Amino acid sequence: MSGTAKGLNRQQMADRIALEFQDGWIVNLGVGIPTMCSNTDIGDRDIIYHSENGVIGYGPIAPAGEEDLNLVNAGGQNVTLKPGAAVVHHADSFGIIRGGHIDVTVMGAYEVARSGDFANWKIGGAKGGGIGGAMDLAACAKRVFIIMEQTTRSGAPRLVDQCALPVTARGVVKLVATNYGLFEPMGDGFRIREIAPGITLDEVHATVGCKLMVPENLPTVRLVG
Amino acid sequence: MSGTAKGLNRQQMADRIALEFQDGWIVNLGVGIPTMCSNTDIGDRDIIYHSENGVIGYGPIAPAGEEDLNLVNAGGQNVTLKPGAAVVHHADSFGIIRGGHIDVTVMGAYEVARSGDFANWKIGGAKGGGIGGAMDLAACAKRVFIIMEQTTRSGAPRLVDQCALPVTARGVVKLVATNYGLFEPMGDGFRIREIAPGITLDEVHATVGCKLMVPENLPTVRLVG
Amino acid sequence: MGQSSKAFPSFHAAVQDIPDGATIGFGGFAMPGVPFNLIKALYEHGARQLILVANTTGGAQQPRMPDIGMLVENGQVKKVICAFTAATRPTDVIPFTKYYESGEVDAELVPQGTLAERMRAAGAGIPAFYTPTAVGTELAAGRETRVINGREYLLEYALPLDYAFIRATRADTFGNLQFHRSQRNFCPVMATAARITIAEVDEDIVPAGAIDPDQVHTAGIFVHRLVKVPPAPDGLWPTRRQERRR
Amino acid sequence: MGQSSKAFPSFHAAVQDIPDGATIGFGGFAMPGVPFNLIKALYEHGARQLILVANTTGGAQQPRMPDIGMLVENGQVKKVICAFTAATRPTDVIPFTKYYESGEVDAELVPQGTLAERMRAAGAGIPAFYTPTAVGTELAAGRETRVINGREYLLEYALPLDYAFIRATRADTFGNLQFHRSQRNFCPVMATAARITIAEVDEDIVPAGAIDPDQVHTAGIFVHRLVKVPPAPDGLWPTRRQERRR
Repeated sequence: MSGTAKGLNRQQMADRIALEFQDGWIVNLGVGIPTMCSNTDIGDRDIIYHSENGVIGYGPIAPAGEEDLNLVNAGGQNVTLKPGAAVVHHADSFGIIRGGHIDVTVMGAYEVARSGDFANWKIGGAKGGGIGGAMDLAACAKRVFIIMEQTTRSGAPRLVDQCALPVTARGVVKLVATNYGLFEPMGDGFRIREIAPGITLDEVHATVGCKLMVPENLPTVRLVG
Repeated sequence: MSGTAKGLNRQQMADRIALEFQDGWIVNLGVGIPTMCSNTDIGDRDIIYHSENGVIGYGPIAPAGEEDLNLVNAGGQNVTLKPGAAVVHHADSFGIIRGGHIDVTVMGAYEVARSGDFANWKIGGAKGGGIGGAMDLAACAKRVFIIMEQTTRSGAPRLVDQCALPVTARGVVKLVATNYGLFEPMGDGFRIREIAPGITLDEVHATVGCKLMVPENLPTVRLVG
Repeated sequence: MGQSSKAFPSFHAAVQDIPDGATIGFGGFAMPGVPFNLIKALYEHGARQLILVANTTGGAQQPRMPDIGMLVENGQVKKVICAFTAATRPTDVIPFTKYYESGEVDAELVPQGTLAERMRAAGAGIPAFYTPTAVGTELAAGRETRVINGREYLLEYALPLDYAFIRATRADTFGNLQFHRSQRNFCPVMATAARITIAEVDEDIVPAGAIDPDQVHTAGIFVHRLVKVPPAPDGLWPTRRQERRR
Repeated sequence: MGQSSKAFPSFHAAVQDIPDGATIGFGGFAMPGVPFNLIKALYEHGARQLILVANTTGGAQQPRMPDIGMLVENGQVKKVICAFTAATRPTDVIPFTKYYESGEVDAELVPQGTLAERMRAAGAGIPAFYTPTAVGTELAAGRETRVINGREYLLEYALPLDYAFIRATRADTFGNLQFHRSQRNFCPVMATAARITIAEVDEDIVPAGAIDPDQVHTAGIFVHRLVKVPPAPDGLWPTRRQERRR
């Protein structure tokens, strides 16, 4: 995804999603922009970060020179542990996921459909794919939140009628943050909940690939800091 | 079972079964007489005793006054641990059992059929039963050995054509030690491998409820100590 | 994490919201891991029509400690799901038998490994699985089986719990638990299967961070309420087993 | 127990009986838990037509350490079973892709949780189970599903291994293992699924009894061969990750 996109930057998209996290939630952050949610200051809300490799309660990235080389998050970054952390093995870690114990999973995506389907594991024409833990998380977390650019590099919508790429799970996405704003799949289309500063409603309409519902009073995206 | 039975006493039955254990075997001993197998001196063979509650590598009963009240075997007796012991939870413990990692399970029984079926969880006319871990162990251990008296208190055979009581598992018993000797279910009958001192072949024939195969040279039961 | 402790001031406070009809799992195998104090509190609380899951119905050992048989005798139980619904030795008699045979209380008899695995499945999001256990027995009569690689297996379903009552040796404020030796048994499995897990704890509750993350047996995300067991005689503790006279 | 140590004198000695066609699981998630030294020994050993199970095919991280992609490049691999058969980022290229797209090597793509659970099932005697993961996706096309309590689930089968290669921090002579932090990942699961588990170990192997039985992560009954990792440069150790330039 390009760093020159309009509207929200990567950290701001992550910030906006992080503001949704409630005190005590168990949160799984996917590789890439979702990881940035853990940088967001959301006050004294106590968030428990889980990663697929069995770490429950990881904290910030380890300072250079102080890394524990046997401690990584799902993206392979050397992280730290918060007080109260625990480590389990992979089958138990996905037991936590499949068992419905994850309050929210935040992932990147190529496309999200108005039905809540989304695609993020295989690109067009590829023989292989990269599923990782995404299908387990998508099918089983209590909520799936997506962070992605509003359009592809060539300008095609990522908020679409139907996914063209192979889906990761069906009907699961609850919330999407893009550089253009905050969107909810509603079945028959997307509802825009908040619009990014500097983005016009015309620009949003032009970049959503299906019906768009706009509330009478459309707030601007809440930002932190 | 009565202590006044003829032939082998309880410890001798357990001893005979214990002599079958091979170096490095993982052994699960059922409640009652099978527990006594761990008393048998079988030289320097290194046996790993597993109990259903997740203890791998327990040792002798704890001396009075030195019990760890949070450490019991399957019979609820306070045991000790051998060096190299490990504790797992119940689901993992039965993962060990179902996964085929137990070399032999030794149990009591009411009846053993010539097919290798056996019954040990429910008595006639009872509404409830006591299965415990017996069905998992019987279905999944590499070998099932049984220790029981040759007959019921009223003199009826326990080595039978077909089990009259509800079975614990079908076709699994490899070896039976009774006070009369050592028997193997062979499908069409039982083969007696060894006869107890002081027991006559006529007494054996009279107390087996189906075809009995007797080798030309029938050894007396090997005893230890 | 664990800034606000999950510690409750009393066993009574920890069980007071248990509604009639709840499904409750009880850790424990023989004495170790049995939540004696929570059972006693539930007895005093009086919730009824309960469905109780445990290894045994209790009552076979001396001295008798709080067990689910006592809740049966107190008229609180609709059904038990156990690996033993009769005494281990056929010559013994347990209190439960009378209630079961009269039809006053229902029972589901489940092999111990299947019982543990059904709860593990519930906690791990597996709705059903196949097992070789109990194939060809009365317990499999009329039930669905499937041949896989030439062997017959029985279909078993997950067993979720509303509450798990367990006992641990050590807890931190976030609810991370450690068990001593065979105290562990069903406790960690039930904790994953329950919506609400309540642990009675032998030692004083320590601050979050005091337990090595590598040495946590049950992660705090599975544990919701903690109660420190007071010293005897106010608190109930495992005792030496008395051998039965024969 | 553990009177005769399971320690092997070298990585070479520990892998020398691996036959062509073996199914081998490799622990590890990013750097932690990857048995670099055993992979290197298997590369040198040269067994072919292997079926390899791991989270990824490797090759995406810098500096590159021994990974199963190297075994692929060495012509030793028939098929991989992984949660990633392409790079995590679509713009990256991994060495495996060339061999896969040419048809030289086969691949089975399995969601990570399903991969872990299939090996857990193999170790725990569960031949098959149902999971909600991958329902409605390309991976479920043409496969058996079942509706349980109103939700659709996919049938998945156990995945047994001939060998597991894992890495641990500490081992005793009986093979009891402890892992440090996220070194644990797939390692304990693969150990239960394999007929023969070989562990490379960071620290000197301690006598049986030196590890607290309550704190064993993988029980010695699941571990068959141990090799101490020598200090660098003779032994291979996890390194700091280098951030890719963007």
